[in-house]
Parts: sequence; C-alpha cells; structure tokens
Amino acid sequence: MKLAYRDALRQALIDAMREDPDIFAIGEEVGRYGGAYGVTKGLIEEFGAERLVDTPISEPAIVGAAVGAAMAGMRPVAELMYVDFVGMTMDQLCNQAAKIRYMFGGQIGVPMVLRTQGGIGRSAGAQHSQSLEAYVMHTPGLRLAMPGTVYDAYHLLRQALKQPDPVVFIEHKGLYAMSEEVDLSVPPPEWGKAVVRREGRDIVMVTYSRQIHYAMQAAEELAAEGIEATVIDLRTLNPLDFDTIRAAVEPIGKAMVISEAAMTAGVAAELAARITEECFDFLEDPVVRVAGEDIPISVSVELEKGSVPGPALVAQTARELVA
Amino acid sequence: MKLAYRDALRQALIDAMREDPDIFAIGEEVGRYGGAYGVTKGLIEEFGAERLVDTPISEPAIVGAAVGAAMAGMRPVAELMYVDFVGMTMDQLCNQAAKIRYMFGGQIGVPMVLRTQGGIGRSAGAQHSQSLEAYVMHTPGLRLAMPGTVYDAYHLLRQALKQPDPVVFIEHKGLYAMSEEVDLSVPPPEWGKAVVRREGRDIVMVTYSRQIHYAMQAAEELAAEGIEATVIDLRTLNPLDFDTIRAAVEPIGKAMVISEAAMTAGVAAELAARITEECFDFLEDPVVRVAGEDIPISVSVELEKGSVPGPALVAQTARELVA
Amino acid sequence: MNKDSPVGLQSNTNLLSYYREMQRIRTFEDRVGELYLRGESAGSMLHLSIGEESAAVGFCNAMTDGDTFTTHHRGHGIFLARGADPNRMMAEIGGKEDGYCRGKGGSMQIADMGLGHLGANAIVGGGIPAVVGAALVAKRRGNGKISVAFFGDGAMQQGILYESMNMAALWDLPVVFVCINNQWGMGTRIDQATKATKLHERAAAFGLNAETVNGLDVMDVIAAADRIVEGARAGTPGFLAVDCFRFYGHGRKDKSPYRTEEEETVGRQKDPVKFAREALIAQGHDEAELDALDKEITEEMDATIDFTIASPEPALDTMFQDVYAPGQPVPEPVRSRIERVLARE
Amino acid sequence: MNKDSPVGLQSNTNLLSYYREMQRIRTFEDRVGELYLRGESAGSMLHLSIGEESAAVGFCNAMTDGDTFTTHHRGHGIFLARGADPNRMMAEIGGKEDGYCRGKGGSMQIADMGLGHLGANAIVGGGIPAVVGAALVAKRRGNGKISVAFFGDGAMQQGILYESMNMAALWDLPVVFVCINNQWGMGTRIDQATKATKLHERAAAFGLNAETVNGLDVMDVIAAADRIVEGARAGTPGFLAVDCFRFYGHGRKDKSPYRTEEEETVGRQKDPVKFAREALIAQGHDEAELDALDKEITEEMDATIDFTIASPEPALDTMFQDVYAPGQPVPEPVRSRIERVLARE
Ligand SMILES: Cc1ncc(C[n+]2csc(CCOP(=O)(O)OP(=O)(O)O)c2C)c(N)n1
Ligand SMILES: Cc1ncc(C[n+]2csc(CCOP(=O)(O)OP(=O)(O)O)c2C)c(N)n1
Ligand SMILES: [Mg+2]
Ligand SMILES: [Mg+2]
Repeated sequence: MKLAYRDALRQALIDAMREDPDIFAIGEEVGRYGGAYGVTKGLIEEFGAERLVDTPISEPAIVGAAVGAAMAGMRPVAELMYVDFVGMTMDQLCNQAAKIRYMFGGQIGVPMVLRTQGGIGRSAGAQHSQSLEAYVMHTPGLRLAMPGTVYDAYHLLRQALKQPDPVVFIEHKGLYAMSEEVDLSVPPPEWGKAVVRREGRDIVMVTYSRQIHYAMQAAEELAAEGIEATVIDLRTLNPLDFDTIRAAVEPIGKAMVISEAAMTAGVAAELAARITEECFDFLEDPVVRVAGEDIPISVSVELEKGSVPGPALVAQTARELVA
Repeated sequence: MKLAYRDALRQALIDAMREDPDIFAIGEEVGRYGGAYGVTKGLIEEFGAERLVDTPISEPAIVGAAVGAAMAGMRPVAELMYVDFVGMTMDQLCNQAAKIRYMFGGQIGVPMVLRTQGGIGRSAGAQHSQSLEAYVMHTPGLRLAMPGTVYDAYHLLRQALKQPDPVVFIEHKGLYAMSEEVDLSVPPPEWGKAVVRREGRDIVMVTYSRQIHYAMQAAEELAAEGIEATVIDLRTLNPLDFDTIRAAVEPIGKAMVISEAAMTAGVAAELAARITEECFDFLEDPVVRVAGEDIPISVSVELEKGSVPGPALVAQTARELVA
Repeated sequence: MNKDSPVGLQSNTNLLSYYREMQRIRTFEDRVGELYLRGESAGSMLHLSIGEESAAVGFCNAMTDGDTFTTHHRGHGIFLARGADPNRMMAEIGGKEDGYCRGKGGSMQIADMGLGHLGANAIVGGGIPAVVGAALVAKRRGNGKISVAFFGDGAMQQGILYESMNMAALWDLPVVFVCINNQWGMGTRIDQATKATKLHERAAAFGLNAETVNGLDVMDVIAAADRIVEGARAGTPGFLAVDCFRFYGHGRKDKSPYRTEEEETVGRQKDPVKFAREALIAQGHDEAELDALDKEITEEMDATIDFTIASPEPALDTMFQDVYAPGQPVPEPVRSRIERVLARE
Repeated sequence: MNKDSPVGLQSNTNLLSYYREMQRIRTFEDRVGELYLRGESAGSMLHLSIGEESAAVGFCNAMTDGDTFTTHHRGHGIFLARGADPNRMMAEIGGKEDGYCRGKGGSMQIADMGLGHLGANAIVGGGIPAVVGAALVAKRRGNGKISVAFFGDGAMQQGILYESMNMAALWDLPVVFVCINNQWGMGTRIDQATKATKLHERAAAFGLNAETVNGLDVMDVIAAADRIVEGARAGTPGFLAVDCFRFYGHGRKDKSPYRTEEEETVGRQKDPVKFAREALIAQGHDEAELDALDKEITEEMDATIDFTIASPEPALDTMFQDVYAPGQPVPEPVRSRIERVLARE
C-alpha cells in the first residue's frame, strides 16, 4: 500500500483512538480545521469535538492541561503546531511532565504524547523551522521519538500512545507529503530500537528523521562509486538504542552522525560523544558530525537550504572519511 | 582582598551601573529585597527603583521587556531567580532575544544580560536545582558565561555588560558564600577566553562553574599520588575557547570533561565531541564525561548530592584514565 | 456535600471541627518550622501557611472524595485540610523514606494520588493548568467531581493562569481557582505587583464566577466556597480570592525586613484561628475544653517530628528509580558508564 | 499630534488621505498575494491584512516619529501605515537582498529600526512584551514617546499579554495594546476561543484604559486611537480592540472551508475601504478622481513586484552574518569544520 507520512500519522491516531477511548487530541486547530498539516483531518467527524479538543492559542496551558488529564487517567495527545513553540511550554514540559513521576516518588506517571513537527523545508523562517530535539533529549523523564519513514510514522505513534511516560513526538514538516510503499501489518520493532536501513562495509551513518532520506540518497550515490555505507535510523532518541550503533560501528571503525539540528550541544554531539566513548578502540577516525549550522534559519529559500545538511554534504563527508 | 562570589557580582553591578547610566536591573525582588541570594542588596539605595526594577512574578514578560528595552537602547540586566524558571521564558529568550539581530538582517542587536543561577547544593528540589546551560549553548545567538571564581564573577559580569549581544549569565547557588582572595584590579583575560587554573602533565580536566573547585580539589588529591592534572576553566561556553583546550589536550592525550548538568545531550557531550574531533590523533583514550546523572534532582540531601559529580568521582575517574 | 470525605472535619460541620482543623494546621506548621531550624528538614526553602488556615479549611470543606487539586509552595495547610497524614507529610518535608514521595519531593513537591492531590509546585503558577486537564477528564466521565488549583496572589501575575481560566470558562469545566491572597509575594506587597488589586475582577472578565472573601471568619470562607463549588460542579468554573495575611517571613528564616512591625501587627489581627476560638468561647465552649483540644493536637504534631527523625534516609540507589515507569529502559548511572568506558568493555 | 511623522497621511488629516493609505495597503496585499502565488515569495506562509486597513491607518495616525511598535504575522498594513517603503517590504517578503532584513526575516519577521518597527513576529503574542521594555525606556528618557503592540484576537489567549498589561499598568507606562479583532484565528472563531468576547473588559480588569471600536469607519478608529494614545502619553496604558473581519483565508491559500459563504459575505460588508470611498463620494469627490488615485496606487504597487523580482537573492555567505554583532567571534561553518577535522589539521 502506498501511503503518505501524514496519512500514516492520521491512521495511527484513528486506530489508537478506536482502540483506547481514553485517548484524545488537544491543541490548536486539531479538530474542525484538521491540523495545520492535515494530520487530524476528518477525525472530528468520527470522534467528535470531545476527543478532538480545539484550543485557544495558549501553548503553555495546552501542555499543562494535558499533564493534568494524563494524571487524571486519560491519555492526551497534545499538539504544538510547530516545535518552535515549545519555548513557551518548557516549564510545563520539563519541570512538570518530565519530573512528576520522579518528584512524587513514583506514585503516578504522565502518559501523554506531545505531537509536534520541526525542521526546514517550507521557507517558514527562523521561528517556524527549528530542530529542537536536543532540548528534549537533554531533559530526564521525557521520551523522544522522531519518525523518518511512513511505516515509523504509523508504528512509532501507536507505540508512543502506549508508553507510561511522556513522549515528545516530533514529525518533520518536510516529510508530510512523502509517500512510501508500506505494509503496516508487519509487526514493528520493539519501542526504542533502531533500525539498520542499509548495510555497508565502509562507513556507518547514524541519523534520524528526515536526514534518513538524505543519508540513503548519499549512500546510493556512494555505492555507485564503490563506497558502501551502513545507515542507522535511530527512530527514538530516548530510549536510545546504542547496541545497534555499537554493533555497526565496531567492525567498521568509521562513523558519522547526521542531524538537522544546530551542531553545538545538539543531538549530534551526544551521539558522537557516545560512540567515541563506547567504541574508541575501534575507531580509525573521529566520529564526524554533519549537522545544522549554528545560526538561525532564514526565510530566503537558498539560505534556508544552506543552513542544514543535504545529501551532497553527507556524501562528500563520507567520501573524505572513507578516503 | 577577600571577597565573596556574591559580593563580587554585586560590586560588578555597582561599578557597571555607575559607569553606564543605561544599565538597569529588572526582575523579581531585585530592588527592595536585594535579590533572593543577596546579589543586589542595597543597590536600590544608590540607584533607585528606576534602575532596580522590581517586577511581578511574570518571567516571560520580564525577559520580553528586557528584549524591548535593549532594542530601545538601554542595557537591561534581567534576572531569573532560578535558571529552572527559564522554561517559561524560552520563547522570549530563544525565539526573540537570540534571533532578533539575525532575523532583522543585522539592523539591531539585543544587548541584554540575563542573570540567573543554577546548580545543586541547597536541597532545593527538582525545580530549583538544575543546570540548564545546554539549552542556552545549543541556541545560536546567545552568549553564555558561567563564572566559577570570585574574580570571574566580577570580571565576566563586567564584560557581559559590554557585549553587543544577549548574554545568559549563570551563577552557581553553591558559590555565593564562597570567599576568595582576589585582586580585582588585575586586568581580566579577554572575553571568551578560557583560563588554565593548574598545569599538569598527565591529564586535562575541562570544566566550568562550581565544578572548577571539585576539579582543583581532585587535582590536589591526585598530585599527592603523583598524578598531575591540567585544569581548564572555560568561563564562557559561548564563545568557546577551543584553542586553549587544544593546546592542553594535544601534548597530553588524555582528557575528561566535567559538568554538573545532566550528561545526555549536555555541555559535556559537546565538549567531548569537540575535543575528539579536533584532537583525535593525539588521544590515547576516549574523552571521558563526568557529568550529572540523567535524573531529576531530589530534595533529599543524600540523593541530591549523589546526582552530580563530586571531587571523589572526578579524582577516581582521573586515576583510572591515567592508569 | 462532603458526605463521603475522609477528612474528619467534613462529617461534623460545626465551628469546633473547623477550629480543630485550623489549629492542626497551625501546629503542624509550627513543628515543621522547628524541624527546619533543627536542621532535620530537607529543602532550603520552607514556606509556612500560618495565617491562611481558613482558606485551606474553609475551601476544602466544599471538596469531596475524588475531587482533585494542585497546590503551591505554601500548601501544607491545604493538604492537611484534605486529609493528609501529618507523619508522612513531615517525613516528606524531612526528605525521608517514609514521606509521601519517598523523600524526593519535599515541601514544595508533595503529592498524594489517594487524596486527589496532584501535586504542590515550586514553580509559581506551575500547578494551575493541570486542573484544567483533570477537570476535562471529570467532565468527560460525568462523575460530578471538581478540580481545584490553589495558589498565592503572586501567581495572579503569571500568564498561564489566564490561559487556564479562559479554557475553563470556554469548556464549562468543573474547576475552581483559589487564590490565597496573603498580601505578599516574597518581599513584594500585592499593590507593588499589580494595579488591579481586586483580583476577582480579572477572573470575572474571563467569564468565571468570581468572588473575594475575607478569610478572618472561616464560616465566611465556607459559605463562599459552597457557592463557588456548587457553580463549578454544575459547569461554571469559579474563582475565589481569600484575603488573609502572611504572618511570618516568606521562608521560615526570612524576617521580612521589607515590611514594618506595625504592618505585621495589624496584619496578624486577621487571625482566623484566634477568631474561631473567640467565637467558640462566645458560643459557650470553655477555655479548658479548647485547651484540651489544643493539647491533643500538639501531641499529634509533636509525634510527627519523632516519626520523621526515626524515618530512614532513602537508599542512595532509589535515586535511579521513578525517572521512568518500572520496567522501562533507564539511563545508566554515570559512575558505571565511566567505569565501563575506561575498562574498554 | 502627528506633526513630525514621515508618513504622508499624517500631514494631511482628511478622509481622502486615509482612503489613500488604506487603498495602498489593500493593493499591496493584493500584489504580495500575487507574488506568492507566482512562487516568487519566500515563506510558505503569507497572511494578508485585507479588511483590517482601518485599524492600521486609524491607529497609526496617532503615532509620531520616535514611537515604537511591534506587530504580528499579519502586519504588512501596519508597517505601511507607519511609512514603510513598499519596495523594500515586498523584497523582504520575497526573501531578497534588497528587503528590509536582507531576505532573512520575510513577511513574519520584518522590522525597521528607522521607523520604530521593533519587529513583526511569527510567534502569536511573541512581540507583545517588548513594548513594555521599549516604553520603560521612553518613560525613563521622558521623551513623550509611546510603544504599541499590535496583535490579533488569537493573541488575547496568550498569557504573556496579561503579564505585559499588568506591568504596563503597574509602571504607568506609555504603552498601547492594539488588538485587531478580525474574528478569526486560523479556523477558530473568536467565540470558539473564549467566552469573554468583550475583549476590552479583560484589559480594563488589569487597570488599562480600554475600549473596543468598530473598524468600519476609519474616522471612528482615529478618534478612539487619539483618546487612547493621549492617555498613554500621559502614563495611562491603553488597550484598543478594533473590530473588523478577516476577508480571506488565514494564509493566502487557505479557502476558509470552516466558515460559511454567508458568514463571509456578511463579514465583508465591514469594508473600511469601501466605506471610506462611499463617504468620499458623498462628500462630493467624484469617481474619476478616486479612480485616478487608485490607478496611481496600483502603479506604485505593481512596481514593487518588479523591484522584488529584480532584486538579487542574498549571497549564500550572508547566512553566517548577523548571528552576532560584526567583529564578534562567530561559529565555524559546518562544512569547513568537517573538512578541517577530516584533514586532521
Ligand atoms: C516561576 C517562579 N518564579 C519565582 C519563584 C520564586 N518565588 C517563590 S515563592 C514566590 C512568591 C510567591 O508569592 P505568592 O504567589 O503570593 O505566594 P506566597 O508565597 O505568598 O504564598 C516567589 C517569587 C518561583 N518559585 N517560581
Ligand atoms: C505561539 C504560536 N501559536 C500558534 C501559531 C500558529 N498560528 C499562526 S497565526 C494563528 C492564528 C492567529 O490568530 P489571530 O491572533 O487572531 O491573528 P490573525 O491571523 O487573525 O491575524 C496561529 C494559531 C503561532 N504562529 N504562534
Ligand atoms: Mg502571597
Ligand atoms: Mg484574528
């Protein structure tokens, strides 16, 4: 079946909401409008306004209300229209949702999902194009899923909706329209497991979300030149499946990590540090970070594109690393 | 002269405010109360309520108002009583203050300082004890200073108050009462430069803020055992003075980074990744991260202390690394 | 109302029981202050609710089993009024294993799901929006329950309150926002924090059923709470400001140098405990009877200190528990990570 | 008032000049929509202020040189009314080098310090608190200037507005909050976002001088703005809601399927440009004169498209400029970092 990323997410919500009457979506334009990117389109017709709760433009209270609803026994799917808006909700997300189980000595959890989307690709400017997953990954208590494929869009969301702890679920705005041939009935890997998308003997590329596709594209290009890359799709950044990374890196000894987020103190830093720590004696070269520039994103299409890695930079880096 | 960290900060504010009439402090309890940790004590008497602006408990608007005042030509020192409250201000800090110069094509900057304090040591619980500098370091456009000594408390704050761009200035609550013998009249290192606090041949410790003291303590202990450590105090995390790190690490080949912040995707990850990238051929061992646990901080004194590195862990790690 | 509550006072709706509850709160606060000064309390911050007893007892009187609530950094009294076990409270404030949160939360992050206490909060305003979510659930389930956010006058200046009130009104939620207006937020008097000191007017402008009540007479608070809660149960969210006075410093050690002695003397005349006691005497109760009651309370609260001191410190490895649900993948402790890395295993 | 403004309309306070300004805005919006549909605009989001012209022109009439302001994602009209150069605006929206922000900001992040425009904002409510700070500075300097935050009805539900209004009132700041109530925030009608649809009442509850004005007749807006701004210059912050209607979709491509055609037809009857034109005719101006004026405006705005298309793309390396002030340490570009690392230099 050919399915778009957007529709896989939508289907995941539908299937999950049919199965679990305690799941409801809450956020701006999730109901009548059907979601800014169409993910919840039509859901209000099946599930009603009680389960697709359109909210005022009040991000802090949206996340806070989701925390309360989760504590009271339901399973909210709060939506932030853009991950860029997480800034105003970081108190509710990081001081409340993330810490409640711990601060209260394990009495209760906060089984909510915060759906949002990030990344460049729509010339949306500095305040609508960021990749802010590092804020989340750095905060103990939050799980973090970032699907890069249509299959994962479906299954990771289904799995996120079964977690006992808060999950931040970051989609990529550049992927919504992407269609892939998928069989959703194939059982998914366990929650928290990475997937090796491609195996090669020369270099390991560790990545997630949209950059998966750039890595795969680069890998194909490299294959034509005789360079074979392993591409790992992390799928979730918390939990982080380090075993899969280790198993790939140790025999090869060359690794690069690829992330759209700003390089400094970003996800790529964590991955590079971790790989180096754990696989040091196997590494022939430093783990190279291919990441976003440490700059805001411009609205100008060219500058926007230049601000994050593309397939050419990935391929070129791999070439030099293998050389 | 023997001076407390708290009083050095206070003196820096006094001297800066005397020099520059456009500097004013704005935040909760900065005026009449004199600051939750006494840093602004008595300043209102000299400078008046116009320059020590006591605010309602409205963190987002405090930071936002500082942004506006900076754009309008003054130099606000906004205060967040605890860095833990940055969560609710991340939009104003990261989407506004950090990006305004860029988004507006260089027309104007936001020369504000956001003074705040973090860290453990007062059994203040999960929402008042965090080390959140990674959020700042990851955000392009924000400078980040974290003084660990009395001298730096004074001079870094003076320098921060001359920067053309927003500076997040994070003090450590465990240092306020610390007194050191200082001569403030010694001219400070250039803004953005690290300082080598101690030179040794066996291992490099890269750290900042309170962990400086733990590193020095561990280094003394190690010296007694014949292990000599170089200790680098970064002073500012943005700008990051990598040259000083490189110069120390290359000849020695063994490095550890020490940070109180949660390890995963934290400052220690950036430093470890960076050192590895840049000094790979010189490293005998992986750069080891000695950092905070990936857990919230408990109010229980023992659990609190256990959550972040102490001198014993620093020393033990160095011993094993050198062995 | 209140028929099914576990709280003693609820089954006996007369002034004597309210007095008893208020006195229990005041005595608990007194003892916890002592624990703190003795250095046996965890937490460098301890905020006592002395002077605010009528708000806690008066409002909680209108709450029943299954109602939920959040509190703030000065929430001991509210929790006691909802039926908390003072031993487990005191032990939590002491950072001990027998505390409600096994020593992790302390005074400002205490909670008990059994009593519907969704948590105190060290973030001013941080607990407010949760009641919107809890009330959404209550409404969905049609169980007649309300959710209540308690907070101080300082939180009136946090934007999230307005977002939350707006949602509560928009969705006709069974929510009440209770502002305990003790006139001060740290060293800032309410008129130094806002021009709009008639706090309930702000809530009214958002469409809530809003009142201000004088906290001197707990019976007035009870009556106001009954009105507001009745509306909330019927789907009109409410707001109640209870005027009182923060008798002592912001934290236990704060001597309030920013306010005058006269201000304190006048402020402390608004003493709901004393007022209730005098009313009881006027009703014919005798001093001896009340002294006996006070003594009983003193003994109960004295025991909490012993309980706390006897309670063990939490074991160090509990530090790694409850970051995530049991059985879920957990972060590796730093020490073991370092050892593994250095052993090159 | 307005004597020293660079804006043409200010020196000629009669309806014809207001009509002209409103028509310029409408025509600009029309052209920028065309640019967008032709794919020559940067930015996937383009929000037109058609229907809101009287708010922009009417309020800005009360502003003078040195006043500062922030706007929102639908701020083209306001900026034009304050004297923006339509060429540089259009080029900015096109992401071009000649734009106000050299192509980095676009429609939602446009600014011009020369005109006191402290910035549009893609964050709903994000620009509001800055005016508090700017007004603090104005007050400190005693220069008689005000600072104005323009935003939509959707931002009425953002908490930071209340924090900002409270501060403005507390400090007697020369600030005005202007809510352009076009009845919709994306697909949400104002009564679906709040029960408290009399927006000015909320501001009044915070102690502001607050009014709502019907935006149909620009002269009404002018009068209300004069009243509110006069108060603000004297230190009483103000709030003005201007009732109007969002004529088209949220973004240029949005067909507003969530509202009925009837609703749109009725809504568009509140057309301040048409209303002003009819008033001018009634005053004795003739169609031909107005047509000639319109034509002149059309030509002016047509030229902005050519200007934009002719303007170069910003050079790729400008990407690394302006993250920090000139001469300050800058981050190393990723590509050069990688090359350096791999070269083991
Ligand atoms: C978000 C946030 N800002 C500031 C503080 C520091 N702080 C703790 S209590 C307090 C005053 C609160 O005043 P109020 O809400 O009136 O409560 P009260 O202490 O009077 O009970 C402040 C400023 C905090 N804990 N959280
Ligand atoms: C903080 C934030 N939340 C949500 C959005 C997405 N968004 C952009 S405009 C808009 C509607 C705003 O409505 P209103 O304030 O009435 O302005 P209008 O579009 O009607 O001019 C929304 C929800 C945003 N940009 N920022
Ligand atoms: Mg108070
Ligand atoms: Mg609107």
